[in-house]
Amino acid sequence: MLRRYSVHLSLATVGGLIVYLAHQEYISLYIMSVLMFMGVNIIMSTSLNLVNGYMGEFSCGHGGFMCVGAYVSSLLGVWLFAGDKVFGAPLLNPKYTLYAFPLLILVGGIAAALAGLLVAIPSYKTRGDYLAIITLASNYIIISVIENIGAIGGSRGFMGMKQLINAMGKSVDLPWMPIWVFLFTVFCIWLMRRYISSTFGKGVIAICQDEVAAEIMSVNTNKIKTITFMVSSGMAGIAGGLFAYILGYVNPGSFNILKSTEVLVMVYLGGMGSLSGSVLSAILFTILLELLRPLQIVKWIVIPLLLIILMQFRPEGIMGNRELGDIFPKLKKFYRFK
Amino acid sequence: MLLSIENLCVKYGNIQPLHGITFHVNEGEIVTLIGANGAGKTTILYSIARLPPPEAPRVISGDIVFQGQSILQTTPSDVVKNLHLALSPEGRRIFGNLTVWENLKLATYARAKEADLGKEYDYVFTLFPRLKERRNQRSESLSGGEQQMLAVGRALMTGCKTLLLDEPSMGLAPVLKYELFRKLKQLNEEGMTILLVEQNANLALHLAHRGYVLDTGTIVAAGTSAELLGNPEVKKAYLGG
Amino acid sequence: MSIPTEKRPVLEIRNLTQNFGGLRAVSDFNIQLMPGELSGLIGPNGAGKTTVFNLVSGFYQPSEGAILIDGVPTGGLKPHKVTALGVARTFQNIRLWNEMTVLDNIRVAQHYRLGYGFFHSAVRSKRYMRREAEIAREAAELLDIFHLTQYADEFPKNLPYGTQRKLEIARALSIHPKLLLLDEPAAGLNSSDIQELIRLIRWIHEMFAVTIWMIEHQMDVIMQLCTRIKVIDFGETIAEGNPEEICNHPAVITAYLGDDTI
Amino acid sequence: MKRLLTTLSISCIAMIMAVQVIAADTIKIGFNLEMTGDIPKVGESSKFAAEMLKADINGAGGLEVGGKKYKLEFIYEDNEAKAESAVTTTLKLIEKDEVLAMIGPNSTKQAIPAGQVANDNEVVMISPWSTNPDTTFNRPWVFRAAFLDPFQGPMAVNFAIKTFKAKTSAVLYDLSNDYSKGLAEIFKKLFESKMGAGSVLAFESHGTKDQDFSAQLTKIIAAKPDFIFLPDNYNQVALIVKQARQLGFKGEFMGSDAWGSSELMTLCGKDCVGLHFSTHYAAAGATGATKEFIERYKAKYSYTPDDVAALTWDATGVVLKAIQNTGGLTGKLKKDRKAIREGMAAITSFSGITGNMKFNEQGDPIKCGVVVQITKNGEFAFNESICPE
Amino acid sequence: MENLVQNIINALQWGSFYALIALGYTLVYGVLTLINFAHGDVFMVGAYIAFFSATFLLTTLGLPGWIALALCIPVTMILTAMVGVTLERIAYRPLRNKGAHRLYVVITALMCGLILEHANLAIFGASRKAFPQLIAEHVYTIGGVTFTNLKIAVIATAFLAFLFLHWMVTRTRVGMAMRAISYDKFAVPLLGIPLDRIIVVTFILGSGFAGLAGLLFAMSYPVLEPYMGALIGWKAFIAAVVGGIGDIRGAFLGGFLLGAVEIMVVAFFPSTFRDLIAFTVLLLILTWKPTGLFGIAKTTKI
Repeated sequence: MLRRYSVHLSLATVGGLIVYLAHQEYISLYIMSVLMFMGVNIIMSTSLNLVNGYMGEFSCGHGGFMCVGAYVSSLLGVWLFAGDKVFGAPLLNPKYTLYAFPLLILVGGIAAALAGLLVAIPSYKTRGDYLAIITLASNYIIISVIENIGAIGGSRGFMGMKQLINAMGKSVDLPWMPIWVFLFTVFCIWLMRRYISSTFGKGVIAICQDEVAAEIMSVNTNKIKTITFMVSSGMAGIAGGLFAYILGYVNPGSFNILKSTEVLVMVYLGGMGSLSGSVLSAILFTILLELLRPLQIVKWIVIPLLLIILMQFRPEGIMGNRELGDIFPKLKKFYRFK
Repeated sequence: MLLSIENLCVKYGNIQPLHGITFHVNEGEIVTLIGANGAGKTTILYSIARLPPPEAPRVISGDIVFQGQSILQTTPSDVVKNLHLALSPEGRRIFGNLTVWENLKLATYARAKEADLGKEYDYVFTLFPRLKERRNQRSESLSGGEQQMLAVGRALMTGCKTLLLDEPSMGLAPVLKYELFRKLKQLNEEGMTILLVEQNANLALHLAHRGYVLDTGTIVAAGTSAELLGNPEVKKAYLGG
Repeated sequence: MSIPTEKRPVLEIRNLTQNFGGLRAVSDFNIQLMPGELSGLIGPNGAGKTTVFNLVSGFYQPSEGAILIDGVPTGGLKPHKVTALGVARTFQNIRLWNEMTVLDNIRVAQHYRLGYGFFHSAVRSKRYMRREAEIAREAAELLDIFHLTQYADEFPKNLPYGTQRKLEIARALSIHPKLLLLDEPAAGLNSSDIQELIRLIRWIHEMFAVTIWMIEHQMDVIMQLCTRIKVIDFGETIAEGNPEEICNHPAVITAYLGDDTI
Repeated sequence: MKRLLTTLSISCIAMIMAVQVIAADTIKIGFNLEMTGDIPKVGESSKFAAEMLKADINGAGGLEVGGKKYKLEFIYEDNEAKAESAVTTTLKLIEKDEVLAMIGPNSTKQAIPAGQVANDNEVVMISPWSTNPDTTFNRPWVFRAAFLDPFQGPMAVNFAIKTFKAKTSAVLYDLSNDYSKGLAEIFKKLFESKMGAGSVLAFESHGTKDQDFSAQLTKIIAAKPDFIFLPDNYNQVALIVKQARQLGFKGEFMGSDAWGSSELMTLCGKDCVGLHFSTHYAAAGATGATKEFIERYKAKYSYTPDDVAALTWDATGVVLKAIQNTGGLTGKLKKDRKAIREGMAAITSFSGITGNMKFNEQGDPIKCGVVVQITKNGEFAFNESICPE
Repeated sequence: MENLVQNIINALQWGSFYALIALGYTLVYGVLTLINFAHGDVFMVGAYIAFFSATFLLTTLGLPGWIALALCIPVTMILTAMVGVTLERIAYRPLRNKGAHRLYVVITALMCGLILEHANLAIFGASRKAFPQLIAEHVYTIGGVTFTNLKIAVIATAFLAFLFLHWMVTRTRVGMAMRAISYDKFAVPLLGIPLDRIIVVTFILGSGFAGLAGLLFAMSYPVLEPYMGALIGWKAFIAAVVGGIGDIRGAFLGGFLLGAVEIMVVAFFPSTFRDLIAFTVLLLILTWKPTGLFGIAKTTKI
């Protein structure tokens, strides 16, 4: 019994501990912010892994969906709960922010999932590098759309999300942002794991390995592709929403190709089709970026160099397509990984 | 002895598909290797053609001797260029995006420029007249039998004197299969040494002079074709019924 | 329709024609397969045999003509819908999902009757749990029948070729088809494997009471198994009949069989 | 093993103590700069100017605060021109490096989120270059050294109408650059209010890393404006002016402070001679401290300082003055930071190399701007000075 | 009307650069199915090599401009080709020989690009370089349409490069070998063709033309910075794919198409919508022809 819930328990402990330490200010805000961005990166890399690793497509415009999520959840949040130059007085009493916040983030996710259709529908006919271009173009298009809407700031960006965070803090005095990031990260991984381990979700892997066989063997490939693209971009949207509230400011320039390639690197560093690999590489990558900060410019020579060298030794990424449970079989006792 | 394989052991990563294979091919012979799928027949051919990994395995012991010299250090392109040994791989592997003519022309890449190639094209075209009809077609559009002929023709255009054939009859309708085997016999009569790997053991043994039977990386029987065809053990295990 | 069920053909193809660009791959093809039949389709390479199979399984949409599965026309249906009607097939060159366990290979083929979607898989609803348990049980049973249980957690790529063929047939049968299409099941098998395959197909035919239609180059297999054979060349039917008739049909001999002296 | 551990821990403690000992006598100021990413040049200029200032003061024995001399320690952090990176960098500077105040980030994209963090953590931040009102708006702890777009826009309009006798104009700006976009919009509004609707004949945009502007310019030239307003970074200005000349445009250009780099002339050459732009200071013909700064900078880094360098110099100067205004540091971080905030507010007038400034209640400087003309020698010669009404 | 002609000239010039860079993408992709994401940065390195050799020839040796240019072209092409080959040799080939998934090679290429950019930034500093004027520029105006000698030269060079590469790929045995590798790498050594040497030739050609593009680009847009290759590289990649990646004609046409779309959108719509409209058009083209204009769908044989 204890074993069955061991993972839940340990997650709760870790989460509780982080919140407690943050609340007591044992963890500095700096470490906290790095941890929060780490959470965002974990969501980004696992969600992209769903498309690039599990489904075997090559999507390289993930930043665009993050952008949609970030804008939708912050616009909605500010419109409903905060006074703003654009929207005027808040529609609802800010004290309800705490309850509405997860919904705001989820709405951002849903909006990004709908934007994911932009890529999903062409993917019925196109594959591989042609699809890569479609994702890339959609990234450009999304950014261009936002830059053209002057009302929400265009390239000046949009802000005011801080008021919501403050409102939450007023309701219950806890460091809310770390809590939400932690919860949503766990939620996204949990959702993905369930999806991928169901017979329904295994259709994704079947598409990756042989799309023709999958279709002939009764897998509705178009439906699965649509759902997978939507789940993946939806999670990117959730990550985007969190990102926007952590920063308190969004700007279309933050979600350009560079962001997308950063996520790509994390996915392939971790290993295609490995959930634990993606989580691990997002953690490592974030830490590495932070640790090497004193090197300034040289950092951006050292990091790619490290990655190139790593690829020479492990040309399948850190984990290949295995999970933690395959490497440490003892872990399987506590949790079923597949 | 033209080609002799001496106690060859090879590995793909941690898997060892061949456990000490020894056999030889004399000049002007047709020798066939038969055996179940996964017995290691293709692996032997890849080793002889010296393909680089990941396609081909790593030789861990034993030797491959061609015309009295070990060829373990030879690069695949030199195998073709200097030893005049060509492999027509399993599944034809012709270049579908090139025309028939370009496929043949490409095969002359390693040859000296001054060689009189016109005659050789003619030779291939008389051997396989259907290729001549379709010389300017994209080879993807050829039928399976024509593709197989192109694969053999392409191997011939490298100027080879020894031909390694991997499953040439695979996926061919009977009529084409017999036609192809008749052409192989004709080639052999004109002096070509052939090492043939075949699934269809009956047919292969009817064509070949000698044969070796492989099972999971070792040779389990050897002899002339007549001997093998008459061997009840071989018949039971590999020839069906 | 007024035809009684037991008399209704499992597969009926009427005036099927398929053009690729200017090329006519199949022309005016007709066939009726009655329940329980074991029929063969042969012809030289490039004759359009696999194209017919692709049309039946919905992979191509026919240029002209109609295909009916158990009386239901398949025009406009996507392959997975056609499969759900009860058509399963295997492929010339085995198409298993190589990096998914043998058990999962069978499980994924149950997509047509999963009965749940993304939402259920996420919340692990009661329905999800019930369906997954049923699928797992049935898959295990099927592997047991095919003596593949020992390989359940292996990847197909690591199995012997003959076993892969068997697994592919098992996967096709796991969708409880009315019609099983076998595309060159003996390709790549050696003579002794072929004998086993013939026994296997015969056994499946009886055990699962399925209608089988197969393409095969190995005349042994066709002659031993099929009660009716159709021969096509350049997309056109050149002969039809029982094995004996086919063997002696002059057009078939010129186009397909040839004489077997080397 | 045990001994090794003991040695290690002792040396660790010793190091921490040593750091604290040093810390007692130093003033730490953080620099949050764009050293990689889109605009590495901006970060580099800032860093160079700061280095020069530090060398000056430390060379003179340090900064005197309340009768005690402190050595300056500047900590440069790269924010990669990314918003999220600017936030972590700010937090790192505030918490890990325990800086007393922070200079930068320069670009608005980074300055707005970083300003939020600095304000929440009650640390004085001054952005040398950011011109977006949101950077300092309602943030008592955030200041800036540059003037705002709403001030610079009218400068360009008035100057052009007066000097060029212009009745029509065209604008080409960078859509993804909020500075450029903001200025362009202010200009358009103002010019049309003065010269009538439709007097801005073309209002065209381009992307940040674009190199070809021929289509926009063709459109602009076809509209035949009296001059083109170009609120763009100098590297793009060079390309735009050259291409406009190649397309046969012979009219005037009017620029903004982002033109103000010595590199403009190396990149643009003779095509830019005679053009005007509004900026913080005129390098050519500068006198006093400004002249000295320019000459020393030039000697040290072998190019004329651009506006970012000058503004960083002033921004840092303002912070140092605020520190002096505290009248003595306590060594207690929170208290000192608060004192510095008060010291900033106490600045009534600061005479920097970019002119005299004082801060309004939003933390924005009230200072004069100049319009300069580019001379044949590639110097930026003073043409007119305009002060806020 | 004049405006239209003027914009066509603008589009041709701008498209020429996309085309020249896309040619390099497509060559490497055609042979190895490797998206060489470092290609844009190789182009940047080409521009810098051109800058240093031009400055050296002009100022240190004091040669006249046209001689310097004549020398600059081969020097730039050769040195840039060497950069490309070095990347292939030390980063891509070991991975290929290990049989790594091709996307890992793509990521390695991305990393190589980052290294090139930032090494440049670290070594030469953030200052932008002004490319010296090698030949005097003449502005011609005919019937309200303005163009320069340089523009004509750029367009002509792009066409010549295309013709050369097209000839090379379709007519020579090396070209045939390149196409053969793209179809089936496995069978190539069996015909006595040294695989690695053909791949090196491909990289020489691709990077050499990127170097040429870099030189011409530096002459036309004489402001050099370390990140100059990134955006144009991505866009050229898009152009190559829209044309049908792996096909020389596709890359060439795709390059001009992208150039034309970008210029024409600005010319006839508000320029703020440029990216929006341009990329939507490309998206529609790919939806209409899922494998690009010249791409041939790899027939899935069942």
